[in-house]
Amino acid sequence: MKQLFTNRKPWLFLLVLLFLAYPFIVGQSVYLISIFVMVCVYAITAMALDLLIGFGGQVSIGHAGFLSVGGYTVAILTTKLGLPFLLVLPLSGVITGIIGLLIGLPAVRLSGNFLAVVSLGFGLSIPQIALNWDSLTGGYSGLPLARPEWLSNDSQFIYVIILMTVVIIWILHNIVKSRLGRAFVAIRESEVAAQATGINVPLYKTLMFVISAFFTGIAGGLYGYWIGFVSPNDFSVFTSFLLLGMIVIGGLASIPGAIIGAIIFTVLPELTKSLIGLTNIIIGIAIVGIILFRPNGLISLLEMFRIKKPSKKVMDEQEVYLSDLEQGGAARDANV
Amino acid sequence: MVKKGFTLFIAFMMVFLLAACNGEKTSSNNTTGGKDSNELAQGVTKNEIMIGHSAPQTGPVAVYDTFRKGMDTYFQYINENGGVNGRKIKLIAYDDQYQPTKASQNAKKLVEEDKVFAVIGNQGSAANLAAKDYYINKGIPVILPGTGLKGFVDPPVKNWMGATMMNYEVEAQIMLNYAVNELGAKKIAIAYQNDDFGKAPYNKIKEIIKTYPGVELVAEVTYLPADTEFSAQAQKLQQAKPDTIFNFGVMSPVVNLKKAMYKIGLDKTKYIVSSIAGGDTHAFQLAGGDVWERTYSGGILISLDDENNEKIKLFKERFKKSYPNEQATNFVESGWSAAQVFVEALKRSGDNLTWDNFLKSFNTFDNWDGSMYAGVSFSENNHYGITKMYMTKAENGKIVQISDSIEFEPETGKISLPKK
Amino acid sequence: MLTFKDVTVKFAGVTAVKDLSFEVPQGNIYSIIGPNGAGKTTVFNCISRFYTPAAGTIDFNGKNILKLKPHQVIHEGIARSFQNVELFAKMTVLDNLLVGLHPTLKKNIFSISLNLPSVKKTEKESIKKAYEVMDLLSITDLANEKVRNLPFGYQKMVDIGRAIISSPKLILLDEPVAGMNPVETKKISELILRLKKEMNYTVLVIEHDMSLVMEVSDFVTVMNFGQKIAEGTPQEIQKNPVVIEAYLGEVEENAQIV
Amino acid sequence: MLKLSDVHVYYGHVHALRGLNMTVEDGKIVSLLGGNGAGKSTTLKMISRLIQPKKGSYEMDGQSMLKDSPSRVVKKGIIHCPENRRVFPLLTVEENLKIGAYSRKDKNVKEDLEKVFLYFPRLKERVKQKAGTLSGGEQQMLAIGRSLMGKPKILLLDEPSLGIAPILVKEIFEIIKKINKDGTSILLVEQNANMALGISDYAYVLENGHIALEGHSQDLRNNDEVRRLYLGG
Amino acid sequence: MQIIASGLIFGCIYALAALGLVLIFKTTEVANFAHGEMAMITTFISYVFLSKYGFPYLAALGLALLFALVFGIVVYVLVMKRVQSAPHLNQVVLTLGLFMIFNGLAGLKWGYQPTSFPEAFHGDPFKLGSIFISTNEIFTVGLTLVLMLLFFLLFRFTKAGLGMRAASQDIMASELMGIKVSGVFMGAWAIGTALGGIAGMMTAPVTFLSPNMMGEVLIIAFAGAVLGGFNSLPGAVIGGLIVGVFENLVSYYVAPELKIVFTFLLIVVVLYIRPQGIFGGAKIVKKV
Repeated sequence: MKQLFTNRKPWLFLLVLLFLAYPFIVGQSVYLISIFVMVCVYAITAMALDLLIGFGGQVSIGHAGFLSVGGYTVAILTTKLGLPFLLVLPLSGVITGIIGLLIGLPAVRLSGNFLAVVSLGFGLSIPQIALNWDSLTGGYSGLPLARPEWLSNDSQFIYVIILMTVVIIWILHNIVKSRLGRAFVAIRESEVAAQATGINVPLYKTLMFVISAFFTGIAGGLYGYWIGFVSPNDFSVFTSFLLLGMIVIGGLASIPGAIIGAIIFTVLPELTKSLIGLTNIIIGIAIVGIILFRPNGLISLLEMFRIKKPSKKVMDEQEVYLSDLEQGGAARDANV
Repeated sequence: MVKKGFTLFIAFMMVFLLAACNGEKTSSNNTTGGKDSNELAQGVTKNEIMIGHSAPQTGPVAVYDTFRKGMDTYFQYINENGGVNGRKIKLIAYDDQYQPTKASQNAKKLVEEDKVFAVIGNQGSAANLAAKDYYINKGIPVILPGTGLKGFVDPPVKNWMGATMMNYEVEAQIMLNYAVNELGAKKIAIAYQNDDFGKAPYNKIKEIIKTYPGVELVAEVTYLPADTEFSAQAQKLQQAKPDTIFNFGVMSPVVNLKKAMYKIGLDKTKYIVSSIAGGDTHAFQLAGGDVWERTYSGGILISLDDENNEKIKLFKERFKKSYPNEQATNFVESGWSAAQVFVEALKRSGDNLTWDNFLKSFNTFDNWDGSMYAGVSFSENNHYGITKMYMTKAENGKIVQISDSIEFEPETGKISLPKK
Repeated sequence: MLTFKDVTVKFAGVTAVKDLSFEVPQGNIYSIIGPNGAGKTTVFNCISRFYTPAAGTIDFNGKNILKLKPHQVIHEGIARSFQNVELFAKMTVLDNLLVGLHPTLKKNIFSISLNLPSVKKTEKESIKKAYEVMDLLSITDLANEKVRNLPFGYQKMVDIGRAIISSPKLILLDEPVAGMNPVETKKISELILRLKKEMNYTVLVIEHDMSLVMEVSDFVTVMNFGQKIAEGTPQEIQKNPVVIEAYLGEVEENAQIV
Repeated sequence: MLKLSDVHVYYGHVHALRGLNMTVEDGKIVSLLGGNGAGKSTTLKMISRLIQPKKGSYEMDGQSMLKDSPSRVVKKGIIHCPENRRVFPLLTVEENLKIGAYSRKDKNVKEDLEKVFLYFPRLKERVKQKAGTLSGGEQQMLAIGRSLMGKPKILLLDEPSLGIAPILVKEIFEIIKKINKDGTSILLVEQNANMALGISDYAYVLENGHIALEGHSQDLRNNDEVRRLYLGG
Repeated sequence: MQIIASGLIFGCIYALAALGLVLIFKTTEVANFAHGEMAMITTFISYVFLSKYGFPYLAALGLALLFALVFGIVVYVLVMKRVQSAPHLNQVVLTLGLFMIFNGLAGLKWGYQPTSFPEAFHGDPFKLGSIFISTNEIFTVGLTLVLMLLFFLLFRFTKAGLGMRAASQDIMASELMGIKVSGVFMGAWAIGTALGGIAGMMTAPVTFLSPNMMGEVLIIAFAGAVLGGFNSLPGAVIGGLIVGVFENLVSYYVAPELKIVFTFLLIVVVLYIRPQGIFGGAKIVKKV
């Protein structure tokens, strides 16, 4: 544990440094800043999703829905009620968290593909609801919103985003390293044993949804403020799929992994932009390639540098692979 | 294995460095941007003009990319013939997958990294809305974007010019007017796509139908662009017994509703569909048989069926050359026409190409019919651009023009009655 | 301490346990033996509240535990291990034990999010306690290994460790030595006896390995077809003809070496 | 006759089998003893070709088996009855047994089904029951019966006594003897060293991936070191 | 009545798409999100045979299905085989990656312009009682039911079916019993893809042929399949039909634009009451 900690600290520090230095490096380019902002938005969302899927084992393929909710919350509260920024941003998390609670309640009973479909339905429904609830959401034409005066400049606002991102990384890091995070992983690994060790499984599952939705909501809120406009088209099911891709590509159950995934999936399309019609193919190839050749995600590249002395009593990765192979399909789900 | 991983890691870092380097380049160049109005605008050199385009190339509505192909074909044609004022046109097109986020990202890249002179034909209402403020602040000319929402052009914004399609509301007005006055519609039903394509014209019709005495709205049904099953809507329409049915949406659902109505025998009622859905014969193919017959629609471009028209011939010939595997549809033609308008404006701006000159040149368009559009007009107070439309009817597998051009006057909001 | 009174459990019409009554006295090691499918694990699952009996009562220190939810059982001081080890496979040995401490820790989400000193402090204490337990089981050198990479026997150890770390009053051990060879079995026997003597735990064991049962038990209950067929001290049970017939089988030379 | 010589198996960095040499002669019961993690199951997995050795030779009746797939090995008559029974829980007893005969082309499956029921009359009573609902002992019987349906020349048994009541363990060991008498060689991996040495002809003791000791079962039983390390005596 | 009938007919299309999905899932435990795109590519191939080489409909269908079998095998061998034992999420994301590749490639090759695709049987709709129905629709319904029955029987009563069921429960034990698991899985992918191809060819006349033709259909089919329990072939068909009819009812009585919202609400309610789906069968209680 301690070893892990000392290993992780320097490069966490590096990351923060990079974060802070980025605006200076890119100077006045709004384009590069905007890529950076989207990286932050997706990184927060991917981390929140990873908390739910990677750590907690609860599949959600409708997470983009929470992003939309966060964005709309900010837009509605700002334009319709005229609330101040400092109140609206946390509220976007709170309201999305409440929605997460509502989704989490029925989800507690479901697992695997069943949960996937329910969350997919949520992801599909949010844009439809936004489209139809004209009076609140502005329907197809969306809602414009303005940043407060003191943040109207992009190069000022980016520091808010950096600050939020760093704080959220820190909080999520604290959560997953804590007893709470351990309880989430325990639920993922064995619900029966988790219950026997005194973990209130339904409560914790719901809690996971709430926490995940809360931070995703804040990411959505930041997005709304950044673009200055929210619409039903912003986050589709496709975004949810990409988010899934991010956490798997980066490395499941790893906060740095989620960040790496977010960076790749935000930067890659920008690099391939000029190749007409190829963006999706390239992203697809990247996904397939990474999963085939780095099944534990890109984060496993970093872990290679950490030399691991296997204890004599321990089988290594190969065995892991085999013991997975032994676990049959239906048996894996039916928990036989 | 370790080595391979390391190389990957290095590659990953390189990406970052690359991004960083790009950044520095930008920051140093930025100060020398085209602020001085006597100098050429950004993206313009002695022999090249760079212009940008952001639209879906992949994803659910990737079909909009055919618009780019139309533009591209025309620019190739112009470049092969010496360009405009000695400058070749270079089109930089980015994929936004119909997502506002990406559209706004693209806008920033086009303007700051690629330093384009103008953007043309950006598709999608939401995408355009997301990037609107940025373009307006930067002063980049936005030429004929692919959205028919009124808010973009009315009230006019200095650097926002027109749209590639008929304004949704104007189109609705013209069609309702035609239906009532020429086709004798009394009991009207509306089907509309539940997004900008459908709701804007629907709202307009609802608003103005009161001004037509004796005409009533008997049914409204909605659908989503990706819908395929329309029996419920067809049933509802049948029960309302309308004499005219409007349908505002894109081609696939509009055709599918027609098929569903045909199936249950709701075939004699007049069916009027938006111009983006009914503009070309492709609808016949999709609907199959004589399902599509007698469908009314509107057109703002010269009909592709007009085989003898020299412009159409040139277009078809060039397009076949540039994109041999693609079908020349209405949407491709629309891209070609937008490019025509753009090139014409360039020509009219003269050699000293600045944003001001360029934007001012648009005000000289008065019912210009040099492009495929029936008429293009701009003025200080009119940024609609496309103000002329004619009605069409599907007959014997062809789209036939059945009225003269009907004109809309943005200043007064009036529409002229078609001359028979 | 733990009292079963006329407990009956049914699954889809099949009676798994019928009118079972027994009492585990404080500070004893109590064994339940019986053929496969006799309903032994069902008894455990009733105590863990995974199953609810159709009839009867289960009291623990005078409190009706049938009113509890599965996750509340441990708060009463009842911990258990599992027959086919139910560990958190992808977690390290240390983390598995720390999860075992879950019920004793405060879980204020805000102080956790901010990693306040109080959280840090209790976390340090937990880790210290986990190392104590690992020392007890002599698996300290495996602390940072993922349990799924361990051989079955070590997994069993971790499973037992996770049950005892929260200092329960009663420990349920379900086949603690299955898959262990006689030497390893002996080690576990010694451990169980130490738990009783040094820490005064009460232990309820299900086991097929008679060497362990004979060595550690104070009292044995034998079950067959969901019913109690015999009870008594290990020596009595070993000689009971009903038990020999149903469970032990004819005494052969092999068994004598045990 | 099955012969392994100088077999090395690696799991990643871990050297699991380090130059294993062993032979299973026709008609014999051979047992393989060793502590947790000594490499017993690995040996069986290697023989049934679930694992590829890095080095070494593996022959059956003089033919190398190193290139064969698991299903080929089954066809050649080596059948591995895995640890923890591994019956198909959602299939019925009958279906489980039929799976055992999956690789056979002949039509005598029905007869062999009856033969298996002769060994395990209990299975016949539960022929339509889902395997997942059987008790542990019955599942073990089913697992062995399933393996027998493939008409093995050599049967590899991994811990048949795991988690099973003493009386059933005795029954199962009796049946193993019977199976052997009826002409099947058996390679037995067992924690219960007493039982294993009791029924086998020859035995190997594995330590850290190599054979530390071998000999006739009777001799090993009297070996002091074996008694101390594995019999707990 | 017409609403329900039309819903049933369209439900059959969902059911067809769901059948292949469930077949693959039932055997290999992979929820194949690329299923729709593979179906789309198969349909495009049949279209090439139809329009470019002028084959008759049935011949084109046969050739396309042949292609689908090979296509399924190639996808399995090149990609899916290597993640057979990986976590489910990896598999799911992998198929999402394939989805993007196939969709993009089809777009590059054939363009995104929707094209019409012929129906298996032509002919104007006729009236059956108060319901309008066409020959082709009857064909679709019949085909769905026949295929469902066929594969149901295959799973239940043949040796190959037994092997498939065994392999899905315990890969290692199956290998040890002499089942070539990779062969069985390959077969499931081949047949599943071919089933998808059939679904594609039944869908194309309705949604029109384009790289995006299966997107919406597949999502609803997936939902329908899950509603049916996701590992039951009759469940897939029933689930598809329920969703089809329910969608239409919502369209008619509530609001068409909210049908997706309501459909998923229905699924949430059903799954809340029966977490294993309608035909999911009781979960085996874990023995601890």
